[in-house]
Amino acid sequence: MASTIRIRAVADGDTTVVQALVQHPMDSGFVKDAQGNFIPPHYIEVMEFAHAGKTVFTAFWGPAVAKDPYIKFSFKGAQKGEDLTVSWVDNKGAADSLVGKVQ
Amino acid sequence: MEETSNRQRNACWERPDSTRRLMIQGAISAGLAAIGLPAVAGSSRAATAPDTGKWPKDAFAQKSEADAIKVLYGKQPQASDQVKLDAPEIAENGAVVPVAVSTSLPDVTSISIVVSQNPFPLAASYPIPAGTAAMVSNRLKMAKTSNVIALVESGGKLFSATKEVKVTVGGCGG
Amino acid sequence: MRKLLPLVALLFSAGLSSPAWSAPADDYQAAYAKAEVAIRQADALKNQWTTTLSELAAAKKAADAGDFDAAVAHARQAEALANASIAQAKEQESAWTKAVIR
Amino acid sequence: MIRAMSLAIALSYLWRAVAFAGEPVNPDADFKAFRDYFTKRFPKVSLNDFVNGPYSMDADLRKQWEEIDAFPPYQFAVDKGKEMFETPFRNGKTYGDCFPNRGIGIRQNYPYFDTKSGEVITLDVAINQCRAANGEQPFDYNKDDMAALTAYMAYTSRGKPFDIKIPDDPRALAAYQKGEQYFYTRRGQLNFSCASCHVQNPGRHIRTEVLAPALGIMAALPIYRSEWGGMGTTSRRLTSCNSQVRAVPLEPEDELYRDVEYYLSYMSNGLPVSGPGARP
Repeated sequence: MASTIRIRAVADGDTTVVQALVQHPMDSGFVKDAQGNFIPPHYIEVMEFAHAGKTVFTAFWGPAVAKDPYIKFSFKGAQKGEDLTVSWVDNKGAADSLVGKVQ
Repeated sequence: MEETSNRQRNACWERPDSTRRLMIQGAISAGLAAIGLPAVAGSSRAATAPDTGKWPKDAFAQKSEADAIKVLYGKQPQASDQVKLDAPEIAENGAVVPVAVSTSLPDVTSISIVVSQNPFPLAASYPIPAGTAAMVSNRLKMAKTSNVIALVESGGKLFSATKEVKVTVGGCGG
Repeated sequence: MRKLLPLVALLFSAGLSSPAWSAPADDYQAAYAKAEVAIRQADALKNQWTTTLSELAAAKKAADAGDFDAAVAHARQAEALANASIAQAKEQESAWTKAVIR
Repeated sequence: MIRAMSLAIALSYLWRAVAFAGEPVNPDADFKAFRDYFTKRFPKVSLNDFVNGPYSMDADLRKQWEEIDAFPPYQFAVDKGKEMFETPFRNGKTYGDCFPNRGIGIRQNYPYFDTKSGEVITLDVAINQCRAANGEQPFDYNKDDMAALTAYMAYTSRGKPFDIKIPDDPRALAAYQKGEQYFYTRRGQLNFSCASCHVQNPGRHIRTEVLAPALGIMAALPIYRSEWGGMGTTSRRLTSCNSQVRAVPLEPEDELYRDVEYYLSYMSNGLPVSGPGARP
């Protein structure tokens, strides 16, 4: 199954600009379905980015983060071709991860 | 409508691109390399899932802006023009509101975003490790017109910037 | 005498449309049937309104609950809306050309 | 009573046919008038930018769009569409075997008028025809599978100018005019036509949303709408517009929907494909 994570890491000198998009409903628990019942909260709580064994970025998310969440940040110390590991876990314990390459 | 962005937009399309390889290089904003499918190595699921222990459960559960900030940081924020909060005047849609926070303050350790009128005001929180830039861009959900507050912890003190974002439903009657 | 005429006409028409002695359920059936005829014609003209169908549904719901007064009112409203959509379709068959960018 | 009613309906059709006979159908003149109307009304918007709909009309919305479009939520639909496009049917064939140029970079030629069947064929209908020809179940015109596939096919055609043809065939002219009529006909309890919003009020707000100009309005389909939190095909867009003005939508890919898409796409000839699009 294709990964739920899309990542784009572009090295620009010593700084790597990272963008990620995750396929996830991010249900807030306040929305009703067609039958009028509340769709239970279902959202990513923690998303982590690691490079060379070190966590370079952590996102703590709640129900107010948009569906198919997007994040952009930048960090120093990565070179083109190196790995960047992304992983997330949601409030139901589901998880996914992906190893991307810095371009 | 400033002319430059049209040029940039049109340049991307009018580019005489003989072979439209699937991995289209014509990224819409000039800075990005590939827009098409990610040049991603195989995805290995071995990496362990992140530890949810650090997730600030109580802060996310708070129902008021003041409580969320108190529980998360334990101190009051001080407005600062060095905290830059980029959010729209009128959100095109409350379900997807692009919000970006950046700052020139020194040794930043955390950035968070609070939407005061949301049922749970704390929307997102980002611990910033050394070597990571004090800048984050994300897309949030807003229940209704509300103040969006960017919080930056720098040198142990808490700074903030606030902007009102208008949110209403769109479209015709129905 | 002339003043009396409109009064008599009013009494006469009221008497005809819902004769006191017929059972409310029959009134509802009659009103519902009339609404359905108009709705079929609106469908034929491909110009049905969503509110027409919701009124018809409300009529049926009220009738099922035994509230025939409400059911008749909803059925009549459905018929009125259907007729309005028919008139709209007919009027637009020539009116649309006036809106075209020339 | 019933006989009188059906007589009335028959008369109305006859009367309608007479009304048409009087007006010569001239797509080229319509095209020129349509194009002049929008370029004169919005001189600062460059021609190719009309395909960006509301974002060609409002700077603040455009900024939000450019941020979202840099890494768009429809990325998943395009990826899924590519995977589906390349997955062979049970009989081993793929979509590439049904379409010219193996189905890559052809969205700008749709819809076209099929002189054999005498009907307008849209990309969505052509996909289901291809599936049927290869013994597969057709896709639901409103659901994600069709949206993902058309998103990928639009994606491979980005930037290519629309090239819709009206063959020298009276049935094609009739389809074109029925599309034009649909576009300008007021419907629903709110008594609006497509033109009420997209010709008379583009650039104006309808609550938070800014109305898109009719010129190039088909170019961005299929669209990912934040409001839907998902991809929307042409059918989903047309049927939702209908219900918003309280008109009961027709069947997806109904002949009239295909005709109005034919009319509007012809009006966009020369403008670049911008699908799949992200919209509020």
